Amino acid sequence: MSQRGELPQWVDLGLIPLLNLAVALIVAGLVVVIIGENPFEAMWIMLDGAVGSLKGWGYLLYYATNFVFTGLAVAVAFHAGLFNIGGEGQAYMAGVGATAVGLGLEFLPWPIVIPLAILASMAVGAFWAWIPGILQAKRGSHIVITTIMFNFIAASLVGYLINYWFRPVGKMAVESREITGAYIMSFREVARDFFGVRVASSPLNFSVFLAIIAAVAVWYLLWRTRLGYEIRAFGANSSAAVYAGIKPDRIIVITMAISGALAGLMAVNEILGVQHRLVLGFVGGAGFVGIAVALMGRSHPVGIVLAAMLFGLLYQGGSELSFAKPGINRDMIVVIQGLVILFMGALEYAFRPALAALFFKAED
Amino acid sequence: MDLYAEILASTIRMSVPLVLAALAGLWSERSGIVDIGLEGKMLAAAFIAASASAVYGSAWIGLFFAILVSVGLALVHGYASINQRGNQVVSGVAINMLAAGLAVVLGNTWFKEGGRTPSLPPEGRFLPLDIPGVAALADVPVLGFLAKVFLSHSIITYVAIILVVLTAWSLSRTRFGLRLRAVGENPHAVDTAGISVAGLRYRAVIIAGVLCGLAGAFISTSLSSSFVRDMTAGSGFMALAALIFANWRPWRALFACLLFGFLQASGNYLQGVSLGGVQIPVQFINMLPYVLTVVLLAGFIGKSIPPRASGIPYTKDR
Amino acid sequence: DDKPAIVFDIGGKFDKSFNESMYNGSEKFKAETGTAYGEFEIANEAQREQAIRNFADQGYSPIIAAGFAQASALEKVAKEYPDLKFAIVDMVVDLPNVQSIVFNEHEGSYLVGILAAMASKSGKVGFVGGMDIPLIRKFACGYAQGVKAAKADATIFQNMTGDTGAAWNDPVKGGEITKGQMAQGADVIYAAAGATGLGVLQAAADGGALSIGVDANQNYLHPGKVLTSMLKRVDVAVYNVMKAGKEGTFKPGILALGLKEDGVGYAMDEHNASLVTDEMKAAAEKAKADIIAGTIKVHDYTADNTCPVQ
Amino acid sequence: MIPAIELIGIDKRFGTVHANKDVNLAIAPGSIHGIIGENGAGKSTLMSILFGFYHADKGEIRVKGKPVKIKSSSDAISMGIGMVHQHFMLVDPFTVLENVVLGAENGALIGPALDKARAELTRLAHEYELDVDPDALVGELPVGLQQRVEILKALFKGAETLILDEPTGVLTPDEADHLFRILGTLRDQGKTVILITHKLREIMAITDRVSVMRRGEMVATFETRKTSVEQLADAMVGRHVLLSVDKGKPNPGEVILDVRGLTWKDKKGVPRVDNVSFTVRKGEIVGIAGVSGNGQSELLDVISGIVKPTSGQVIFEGKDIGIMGDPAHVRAEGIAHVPEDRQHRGLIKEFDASESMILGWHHDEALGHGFRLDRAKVIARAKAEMETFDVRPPDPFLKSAKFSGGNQQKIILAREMLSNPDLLIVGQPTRGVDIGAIEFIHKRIIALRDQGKAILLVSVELDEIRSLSDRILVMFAGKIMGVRGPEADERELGLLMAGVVKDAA
Ligand SMILES: Nc1ncnc2c1ncn2[C@@H]1O[C@H](COP(=O)(O)OP(=O)(O)OP(=O)(O)O)[C@@H](O)[C@H]1O
Ligand SMILES: Nc1ncnc2c1ncn2[C@@H]1O[C@H](COP(=O)(O)OP(=O)(O)OP(=O)(O)O)[C@@H](O)[C@H]1O
Ligand SMILES: [Mg+2]
Ligand SMILES: [Mg+2]
Repeated sequence: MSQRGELPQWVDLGLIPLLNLAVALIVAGLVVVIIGENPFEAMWIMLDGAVGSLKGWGYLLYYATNFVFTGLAVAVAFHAGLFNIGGEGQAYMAGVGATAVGLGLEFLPWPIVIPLAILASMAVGAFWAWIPGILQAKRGSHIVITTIMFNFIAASLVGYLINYWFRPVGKMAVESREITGAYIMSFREVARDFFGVRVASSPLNFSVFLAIIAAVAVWYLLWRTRLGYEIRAFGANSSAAVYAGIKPDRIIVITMAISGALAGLMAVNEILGVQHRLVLGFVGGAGFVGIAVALMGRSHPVGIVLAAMLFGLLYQGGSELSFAKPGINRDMIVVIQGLVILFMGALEYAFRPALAALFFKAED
Repeated sequence: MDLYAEILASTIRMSVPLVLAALAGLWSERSGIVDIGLEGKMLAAAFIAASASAVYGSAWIGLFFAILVSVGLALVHGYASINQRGNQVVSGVAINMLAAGLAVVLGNTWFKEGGRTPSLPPEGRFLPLDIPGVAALADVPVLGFLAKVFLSHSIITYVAIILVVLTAWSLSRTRFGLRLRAVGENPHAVDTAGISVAGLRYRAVIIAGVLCGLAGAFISTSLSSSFVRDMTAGSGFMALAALIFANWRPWRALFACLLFGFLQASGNYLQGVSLGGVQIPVQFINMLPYVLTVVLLAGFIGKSIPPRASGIPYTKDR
Repeated sequence: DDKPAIVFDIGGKFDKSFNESMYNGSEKFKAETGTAYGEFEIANEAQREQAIRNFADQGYSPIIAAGFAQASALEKVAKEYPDLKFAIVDMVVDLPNVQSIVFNEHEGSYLVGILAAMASKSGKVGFVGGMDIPLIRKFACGYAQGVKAAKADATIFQNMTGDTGAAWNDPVKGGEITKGQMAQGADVIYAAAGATGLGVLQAAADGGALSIGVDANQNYLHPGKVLTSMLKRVDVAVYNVMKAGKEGTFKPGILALGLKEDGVGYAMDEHNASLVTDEMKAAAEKAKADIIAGTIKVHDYTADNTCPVQ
Repeated sequence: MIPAIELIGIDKRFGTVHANKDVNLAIAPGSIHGIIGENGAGKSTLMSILFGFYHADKGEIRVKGKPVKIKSSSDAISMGIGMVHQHFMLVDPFTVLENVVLGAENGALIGPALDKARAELTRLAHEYELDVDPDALVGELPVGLQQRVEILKALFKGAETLILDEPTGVLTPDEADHLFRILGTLRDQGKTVILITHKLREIMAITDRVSVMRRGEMVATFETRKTSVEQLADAMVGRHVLLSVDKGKPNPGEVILDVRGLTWKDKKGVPRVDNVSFTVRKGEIVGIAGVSGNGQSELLDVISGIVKPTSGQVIFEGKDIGIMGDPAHVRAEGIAHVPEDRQHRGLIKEFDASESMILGWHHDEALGHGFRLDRAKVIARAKAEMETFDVRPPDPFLKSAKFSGGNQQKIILAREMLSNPDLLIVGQPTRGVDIGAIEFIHKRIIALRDQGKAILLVSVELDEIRSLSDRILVMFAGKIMGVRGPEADERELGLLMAGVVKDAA
């Protein structure tokens, strides 16, 4: 009999991802066992640390903000059938844009500087993705390889820029001068300065709204505009797209630029919202987490927001775990991340045949 | 003069992991399996080699386990790419993360040194070979120079060179090589010739695992005397870049790796050094291999053409 | 009763150098007082603030930040928690609740420079720094002055490992640089490079040269092959801060520790006894006395970002 | 005599497609056996089963009377079966020798095998006129020579029975003649040849026996001597219920489309559309008949702007639209296009029906202002179009993939025909569509004509061409072989489609 039956949507979009996630977590649990800790206790510490307090939530959402941006960046490209591994480098470069505006226009009032800094982040991020895009479109250079190369180039370039341009003379730490004029306030500061209340400290800041706006904007772009239609059509079936008069080159370049701009927004949260200065390596792997987030969120903004929060939970919970258990360090999160990408990405359909068999048996 | 010899010797040392990893990528990609996970396999191997060597006090045992683990990861990639027809890039990215995380997590548990492994005693390392008579050459003008450059290396270095020869030879001369090249270009042709596509690809992936194992062990037990986090520092990707540079050919890969190794070696000596009062930004030397690769990929200095079927999961229907 | 906490920097508490030395100080405090302390190892650059903040939230005090790189993060958190006490090593943070502990590394480096010059047969010595920052240049400059003081015609090779945090944790590169310096004739090499220094010491030992360790006493790593170590008593500093916190004698402000305060020095033990002759020791001790007395002035690179000798 | 190959009760499904239905076939040794049938009749599937590439769901295979299990191609090869596939199975960057040796290396090193193959190739070249430079890179050879390499591969592996799947589809007549001489020699040497082709002329010229497949079934087998092109054409086309299309007289107006000397060459420089000229008038249906693969698809691609012509002009309402090479512009000029391949081009399977229903027309201002695409309007349009064209189920939210083939086709037709085009280009409008729907579609096409629109129709279904067209062009090997009226008889057209010009036949 035919094995290729259709599974209902809730299985494909709900059950399978959950199952894959569960398997990833079980394997992660095994790792915890191997290192001699109790996985249930570890799980509890993580959960409690992330959602058991306001502070935990603050951190969770702060991390999630980053991941929403990088996740959306990967997802937009996915919709056009492009795999942008360069979010890390794009966000890193964007940080230079944000800082340059933040420091350079210090004399202007913040309502002018902040939007400009946000635009600069997006523009630089977009530029850093646009080059691989145009190379793919015009020269056929494979975007996966070029974006990886661009991550490395960005790492060196930003290192150079901080060291030779941004670092004040005599300063030891490789970082720029502090942006004192315009930065994005954290909720904590707002509560303290305007309401005189102390709230749990966390770096959560107004960028989180930018993340929500970005998610809605991406949804709107993809499903409510002609350009989004073209992007999705090209990604789903490029020969149908060509038939429809959609120009592949144009879509590749534009989509990559949009993707890079979204990745660039991550720098807004991190630099304008938290660090207030250009810090070496501030992206800290968020670009790669974006891949996992996009895979988990099935490239849909709602899914991405949820997946980003899950990763925010893992990150914050993981920090708490490493505080509570010196035996477990934060790299455990990287392990979980790798497992999630493996099971939800590369082994996406490993359980599908078995599930389908089960499902159709039940139906008979 | 001695410095030049040393920079050339250093070039060779820095190239060895690149060469081995590039060969690994070559085998895998010539069979049609894209391998972004070279970095992860090397890192895992570097960690395991240093760990096992620290525990058992033998570099060879370290190497053995390094290869074992690297092949294990390679099989995961093979299963995802060959059986599950998953996205090979995604699988590679996952393996890189898994290795980076696990190495530190396990290292921390086993040795409690923040993810570092203990320093290895001499018998736990692959030290430069003690070739009889070489020491006597040291002061002979030209021979001394050459000896310093070429005869001051550990056994893995020479193995790597032999492996280049072996790879080139077996790809062009053996049945396995012929079939492997064919399966990377057109798996349908292989299938209709009655040869198992999956079988060939699994073998290629395993070879890649072995080579990454060697590369990793070299980094932690020959170049260094312990494992530290992120020790491979992008060598896997640089090897990939070298492979593209070499158009997936073994000898050219060797030269591309030597070029990149030279850039690394000279970058090492230029860091923080001023020439005529001007600081040289080493970052530009560091990024050169990547920039070159992009320029090459863009076809500005010739066109590099990957094996036609690489990255595409094989299904019978067209 | 407040518990102290410490945040280690990249490299981790077992770097056999700076961080490990601080760790030893904390452990000593724990052993003596029976008070547990909080600790955290930074894994990436963006993590510092959360670590410090986390301890602040839990009410730890004093909270000690290891290393200059944590200055910005510490400054931010310390402002928000005026009731808690903080300390930072290797950097000045000017706040009423922060003690900034800095060391006169140039003085200690000057002494090991004298020893290096006298131990060198080739008249060529090396210096391998970690990250290229003024602090490390300060080590290098003090060292160079010492070398020249002992042997005016000596040659000094000086390399840095990198200019990112990774430079503290790259023994492979440290080893390669060392081999390069040895190839040029250096036979004593001073490493001021955190965990990268392990590669320097290893390469020197492998290649038959002498090395000089840094921060902690690293003589034991390769007995008979490490000439000495430039001690930077961060362990004592950490111990003192923790103790002061416990006893309520914590004092904010800048604390500069030099030869006079025994904050820096060179290490002598059974592992290097055979390497350091009496004559060398005498020269070093004399210099030490002169520096303390003020008759020798060792130039501090960070004062004007220049070095009088090369 | 014991048949060389016997297939008994072979049955094969691909999901919902029943590709082979209880097929029986016996091939006499030392003969050339032809297999003909329409596209999708199941010929390639049947042969792939024999070659071990696919596995039959049911049925038995006998080789020289002995029942055998063919689990993989290597089993087939070891039983002396060789196959030249419809799409070549060659490794382009390999030399001819390497391709020939692949899978027959005979030892761990390839050196000896290469030497042996070189000698063997010389011998075969001699014996069968199969000359080809053993050291040439296969990818650089013209198709005709690539095919020789495929044959050499099979012979080198000791094939006694050689299957050729549409070998002449890609050959020039000269090359085809040469191939047939080779096949004749092979038969004379006692080998058995199975030849799949669409071209009746070839069947008549070379085969001993011929079997006809239709919709997965084996419908008839003839002795070639005792049959005729006409009889075969009838058997192949089948006796469809002749649809009585209610078609009034055409009322052709001025010329709207004028194609002049159009040529399009593929990457290898082979002209796939070869100096084609014709016109279409308003209020007229022009049909292009031909066996698939004779340049019709490429012709449609050029006219619809998907590819730019190598030379020649496409004049539409006085403008040369060919040079634009842009489907969006062509559409904007008033040309609608129903592509031949609905699954891969006509719609996007992952999209909701409503989204597939605006493919190509998504810039229509009526669907939203500026950059916006108003979803309500998209759905409203989809609903209306689905109703007009009786798409079932009329659900604009259903994924396009989930509609049956016939309904997918209606979705595309609705989209293109309701866009009020001046010229409608239609490829294979009723391929795989049920009879009820065929009638419906035909009526809509005629209604469009009667509104004074021009229609260019391509179909491999001769019946369809004949019942719809006001003028019929027959294409073969990229060229227009002739123009006939709708009253032209089926046989005459069939012969033209097979490249046989009447007086030459
Ligand atoms: N691998 C496959 N998966 C699904 N369906 C298939 C597959 N191969 C063939 N089919 C379907 O099986 C049917 C028979 O196809 P087949 O290729 O045997 O036809 P054919 O007679 O060779 O046609 P043509 O003359 O166009 O080559 C078609 O409907 C085709 O779409
Ligand atoms: N690729 C597919 N994915 C999902 N569902 C499919 C697919 N192909 C077919 N179906 C489902 O199977 C049903 C039968 O499809 P099929 O194309 O065989 O119909 P049919 O009987 O040939 O109808 P028609 O005569 O209209 O072509 C469809 O209604 C559709 O829901
Ligand atoms: Mg066929
Ligand atoms: Mg159908």
